[in-house]
Amino acid sequence: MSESPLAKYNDLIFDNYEDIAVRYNVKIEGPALKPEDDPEVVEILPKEEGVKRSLALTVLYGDKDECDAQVEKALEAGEDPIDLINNALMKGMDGVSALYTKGEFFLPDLMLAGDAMMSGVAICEDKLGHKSETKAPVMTFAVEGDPHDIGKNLIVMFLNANGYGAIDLGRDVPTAEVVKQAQENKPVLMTATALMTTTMTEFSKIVAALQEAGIDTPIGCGGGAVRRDFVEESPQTFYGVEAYHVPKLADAIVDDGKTWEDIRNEYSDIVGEYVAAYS
Amino acid sequence: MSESPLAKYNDLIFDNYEDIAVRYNVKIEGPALKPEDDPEVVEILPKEEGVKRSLALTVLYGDKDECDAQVEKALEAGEDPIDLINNALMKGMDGVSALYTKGEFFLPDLMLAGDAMMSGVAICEDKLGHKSETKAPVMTFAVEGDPHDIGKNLIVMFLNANGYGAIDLGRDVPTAEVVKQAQENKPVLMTATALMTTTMTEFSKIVAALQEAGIDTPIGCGGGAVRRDFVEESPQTFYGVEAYHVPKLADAIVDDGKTWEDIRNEYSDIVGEYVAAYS
Amino acid sequence: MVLKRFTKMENASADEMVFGQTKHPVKMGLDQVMGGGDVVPNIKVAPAEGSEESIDGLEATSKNIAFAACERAAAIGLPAMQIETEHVQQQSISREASERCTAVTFEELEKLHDKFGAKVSLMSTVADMREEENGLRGSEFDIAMDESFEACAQNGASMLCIETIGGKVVSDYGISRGDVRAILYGIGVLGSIDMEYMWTKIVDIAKRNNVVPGGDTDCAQANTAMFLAGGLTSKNVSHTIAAVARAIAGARSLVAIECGAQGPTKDCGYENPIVKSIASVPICAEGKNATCAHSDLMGNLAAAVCDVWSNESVYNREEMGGPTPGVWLQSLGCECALMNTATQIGTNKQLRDTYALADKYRDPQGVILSYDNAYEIGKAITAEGEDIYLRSRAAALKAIELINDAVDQNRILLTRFERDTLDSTLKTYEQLPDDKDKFIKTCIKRYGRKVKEHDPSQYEL
Amino acid sequence: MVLKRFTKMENASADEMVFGQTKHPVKMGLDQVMGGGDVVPNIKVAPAEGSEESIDGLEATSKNIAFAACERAAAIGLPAMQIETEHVQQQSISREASERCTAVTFEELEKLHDKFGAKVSLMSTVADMREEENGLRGSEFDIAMDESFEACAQNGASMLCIETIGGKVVSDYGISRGDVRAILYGIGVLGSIDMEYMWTKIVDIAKRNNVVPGGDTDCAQANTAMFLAGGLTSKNVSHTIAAVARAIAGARSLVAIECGAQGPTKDCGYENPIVKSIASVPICAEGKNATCAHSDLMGNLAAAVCDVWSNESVYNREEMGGPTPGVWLQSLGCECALMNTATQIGTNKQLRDTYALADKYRDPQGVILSYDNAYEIGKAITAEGEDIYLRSRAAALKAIELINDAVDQNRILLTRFERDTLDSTLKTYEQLPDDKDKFIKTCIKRYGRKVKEHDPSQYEL
Ligand SMILES: [Zn+2]
Ligand SMILES: [Zn+2]
Ligand SMILES: [Zn+2]
Repeated sequence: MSESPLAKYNDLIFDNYEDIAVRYNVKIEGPALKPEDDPEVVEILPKEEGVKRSLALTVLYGDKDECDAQVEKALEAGEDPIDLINNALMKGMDGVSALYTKGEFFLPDLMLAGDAMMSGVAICEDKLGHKSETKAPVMTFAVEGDPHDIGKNLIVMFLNANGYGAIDLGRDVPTAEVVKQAQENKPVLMTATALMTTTMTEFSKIVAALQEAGIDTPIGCGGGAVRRDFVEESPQTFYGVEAYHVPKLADAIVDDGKTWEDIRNEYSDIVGEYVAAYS
Repeated sequence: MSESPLAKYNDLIFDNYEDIAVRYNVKIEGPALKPEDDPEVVEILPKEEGVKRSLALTVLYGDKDECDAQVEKALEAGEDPIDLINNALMKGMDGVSALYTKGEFFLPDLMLAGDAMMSGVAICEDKLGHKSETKAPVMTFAVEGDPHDIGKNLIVMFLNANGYGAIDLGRDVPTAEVVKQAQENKPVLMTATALMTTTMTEFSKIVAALQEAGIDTPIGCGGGAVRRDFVEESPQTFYGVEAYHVPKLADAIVDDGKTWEDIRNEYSDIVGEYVAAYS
Repeated sequence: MVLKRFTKMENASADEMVFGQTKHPVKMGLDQVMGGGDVVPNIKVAPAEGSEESIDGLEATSKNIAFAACERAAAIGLPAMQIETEHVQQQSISREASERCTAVTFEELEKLHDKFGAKVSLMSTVADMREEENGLRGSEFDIAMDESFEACAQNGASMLCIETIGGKVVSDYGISRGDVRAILYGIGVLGSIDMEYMWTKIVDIAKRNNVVPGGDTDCAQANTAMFLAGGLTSKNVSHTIAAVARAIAGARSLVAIECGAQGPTKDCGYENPIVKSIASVPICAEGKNATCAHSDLMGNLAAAVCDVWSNESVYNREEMGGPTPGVWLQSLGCECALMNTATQIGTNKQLRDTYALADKYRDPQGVILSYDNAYEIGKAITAEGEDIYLRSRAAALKAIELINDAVDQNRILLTRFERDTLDSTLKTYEQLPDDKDKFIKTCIKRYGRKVKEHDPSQYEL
Repeated sequence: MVLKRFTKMENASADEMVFGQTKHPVKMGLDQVMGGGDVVPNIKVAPAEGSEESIDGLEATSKNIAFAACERAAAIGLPAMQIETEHVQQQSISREASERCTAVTFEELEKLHDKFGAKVSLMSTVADMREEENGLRGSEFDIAMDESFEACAQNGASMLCIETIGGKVVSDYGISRGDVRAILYGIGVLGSIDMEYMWTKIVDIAKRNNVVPGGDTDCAQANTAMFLAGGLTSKNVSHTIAAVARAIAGARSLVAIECGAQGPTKDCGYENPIVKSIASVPICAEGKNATCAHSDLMGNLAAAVCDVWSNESVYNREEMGGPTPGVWLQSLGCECALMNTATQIGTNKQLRDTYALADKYRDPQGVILSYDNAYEIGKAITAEGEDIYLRSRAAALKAIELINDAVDQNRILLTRFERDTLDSTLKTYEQLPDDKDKFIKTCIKRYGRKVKEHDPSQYEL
């Protein structure tokens, strides 16, 4: 490697690089802990050694292959599939969510754990012969004309991880399809995402079509170029700030009967953090 | 004077300063003309040598003292004050407006000419014993809480220069006062100016108070931090972009019966230029 | 009170002036030093429309702005930041509003400091609500402002600032008519006298409360000239007269320092390089990262010798890139990082000169505010330092000379309007009396008549 | 078509790279040269909400944006500017919309040129509307895009650009799960193959119509990683993986040039310094003056070797400082003036280095995009230049090495997450086969199953 033209500055810059930029992420990092030793996670995971704790740990570590194998084995050994879902797989996922929320876990941890959990649930459901209970159905889609769906995929993952039944319509979804699926699935909440100024205008069209069909389900709208003030020009909507807020917003609807108007007024309280756009 | 630390760059920079900044104002400047020789002004000013042409020229040159003296002399000599106003003083001012519009004259030319013209008119009115006719009354003010009035002063000057009777309420004007004066003066148009985000909110309060009093005069709102979208949240208003647009907007109301809604829709056409905020 | 007027330069040469460095650094806030080596970003966001309806609303908008700014500072690794709260009238008029808005803003800054170790401070700028016709001294507004300063100082403000409006009614008249005598009287004499009144009080409040007395700006006067002068294609105020007004503003804004203010002075004081050349106090400045608020012709030049770098003002709303407090703080923070890197690796003087030359000949205003010429104007001011009138006139004459030199050396071309107004300004100023009282007497006679709001008694004249 | 792959560097050393200068300048528009000495501002504004409802609306918003930008350019004396029209779907889907929006924008630029002599050009970027599951090749959208390119080229576009999305479905999967094999396959292999398909067509259209084939960006992939990685305090994607994805993007985005594109490449291609190091074509970049659109950790560094300087995107609306096209153009124009001044007075390399060092150690992404390290990655790419897979992997391995060097030399500290993901990425990449076909075969098997939209036949695989 040839010498960098920047090398001549080496002696000058490194002693005081903190006057230029501070790597706060490194600066505030706490001591390393095994995920299962985190005090909050300790409370969540099955404490007793055995199949359920072991299964929860495979989700915590996002190990889908191992998770699948352990689920199969447990079912063969006569474990109750509902019990495995609720007291092993979901517990592992709750631990993941807790670690993500406090900043110890990252997106890939969450995605891989979600993949493992969903796969384990599917095997249990096979055994059951029907779908397991979810808290409620929530419908997700990226609006017509918008090919971007990574944000929507995050929402799906957070919903599943929190016990909601995510009905994912995909991306570039026509308004008519949204209405049809809403009629069929009767979701308690929908999320519409858009990345561009000219696709966020779909929100108002969707609201109009839903109202014509007599559907008043709250719609959380968000994504790249989306602004709260624009979203709120349409009734029935609220502005969604972060993907991980969605399950909390769904809880507010399901558990506390909150309306879209309540959500607009109480967003920060509902998601449990100060949100600049909503304060 | 000590040598500038920048002197060492002198040889390097001046040959190609146009790659850094171009003084377009200098670059596109046309040949110098005496103002009265401008082809458009030639058409406006009284052509015949004599007291009226001479008086118009004192306005064109913004020479208030000379203007006053000539008006006094002309009145003593038996000239008709109305004739002097309409065919001498106002013609000079029309010439000034034409030169300002085409970019040959600048604000001080306009202000000094306006001072001269208004002073000449006042002397004529003294002689008449009453106010001279104006096209129509227009009311101007800076809203309550706003001590900035230079923009409003420009509007007053443009209105007077164009034959409107400007009723200037001054700055920091309470809403109640606006209503009272509007009732008394029955203006065809009002202009409200504000410099700050938190004083532009006065616009909607003024509109509400006027509506309660049954006054539906259009209100042009503008100034420093004012945005079109904010202004247009209130009925009866439009967003004023430049002070010199105001007489043209008044003409549209007086001559063509335009409403505030028309002005919102046709702003660029009315002022005769492409206006980004209104296109 | 007898002021210690500046009669010599704190900088031995123009070359001693550079961004981030002063001979009189100022400690403030939590671990922050201004003018002590690093340039610090200063973010300022206008309260949202409607928030002024209630104190709750003002407090909420203050928290919202501070939260968004602090969040971004942490996200991008800014070592230091300052928030400026520039009061709207509804904040300054109410002691409670001043208290609560200040406290909630400082609380967010404190969290940023405590969690991440960022260096932070809060600049509190009280609105000058006074109107000359209703009394500059002892009026209700004047008293409310004193209260507001106290309230800020006791609730988290690191420093106190103001944009005083003394002389504005006269200078406005002069600016719109090209009457340069009115400009000299309004800015150089009336502005300076009013600043002495206000700053004596502010320095006292700051000292009693152990916070820093910051500085002023000739926003009300020289910025009116600059904004009306506008871009190259604008046809309102002459850019050469705007330049002369700015030079006079240098003599005026210095008064805050003479009263005991320590800086940083206010961002929109484009005359700050002149003040810094004389007093070597930290200055705040704004330019290419303040286009949200206004357009000027000195976007880079304004950074050349700044110590704090500001966005001037912006609506509090969402951009695609996030809330505006974060968006504009990031632009500012990047520019500060560039300057601070330059300081560390020794390219700071080259960067300073590159900033200056990028705009020095774009417009006559750039000619006189380039730090080398600002230094010359500073020398002209200190040579007559004891007399507010003579030093203001000296600043103006030096500015005219510097512009004419640049023209003679073929570095800048003027339009006819700029040329004519500069020539007539020179002629007018050369013919003025050398005696302050004589000048004032003529002006009172002239502008007492022409400017109906002007009340000489408000200046003890 | 057999491409001429880059197997050696056009720049003899990293030090030859500097903003504004390239070995292959490109003439375009009216009197404009990119990469020929001066850096040019590139302003880009999103069509107003609702304008997409009709072609009239799209044309009106285009005119509005161009008018406001041109007016500001004249007002502040910008010698040169470029407008970029980045199509929304409604513009690219309709030949008429493409024609009219292009024509009306160019008309405003032409007026600016004719009245003032400003150097101007128009970058037209067609929206990549294709979806892998519905066909990347020969689908309706693909054909509409060809038409749109033609329409732009024939109605005033100075250059043609696109942000191709080939491989995105796989890289998205990889980015959100930290699956670095998917990232290498999605960006390095699929992205490169799709670019070859698209750029062969675009270069052909450009040549037939006598306009410049510009360039691409890995917006769809590496920017997804960068945006999800977010700020220092974000907890989504690893910043070391984002850095590795960016290095791979360098190998990918080079394909446009290999197909005959001449630059400037697209602003949001943060991999552009790597492309420039290899091909010495002009590049467009964005950073501290694009905070309106997004937040990144390389606000200054991105300017170090740019030739065109962009704001990325902004809502078309009013600020206190005027309409956003003017507001952001002015910030950009100031930065360009700074760079161009530096070039004239010979402080350009110092400024370049100051830009680079301001961010080089703020984040691992900065480490590898600092022009000196970008040059090293360029060398790694050209050493394997003939093989899109091997050169992508080489870029990734070099990036890992460069980050590890910086850590070893104590210039940057990594978080545990960054450290762990970097180590595992290295391990994964070291264990990959040296044979492209073998790698592709495994990937098809693996991701054909995991990513339901992925269709290898769209890449002729
Ligand atoms: Zn100000
Ligand atoms: Zn200010
Ligand atoms: Zn992009």
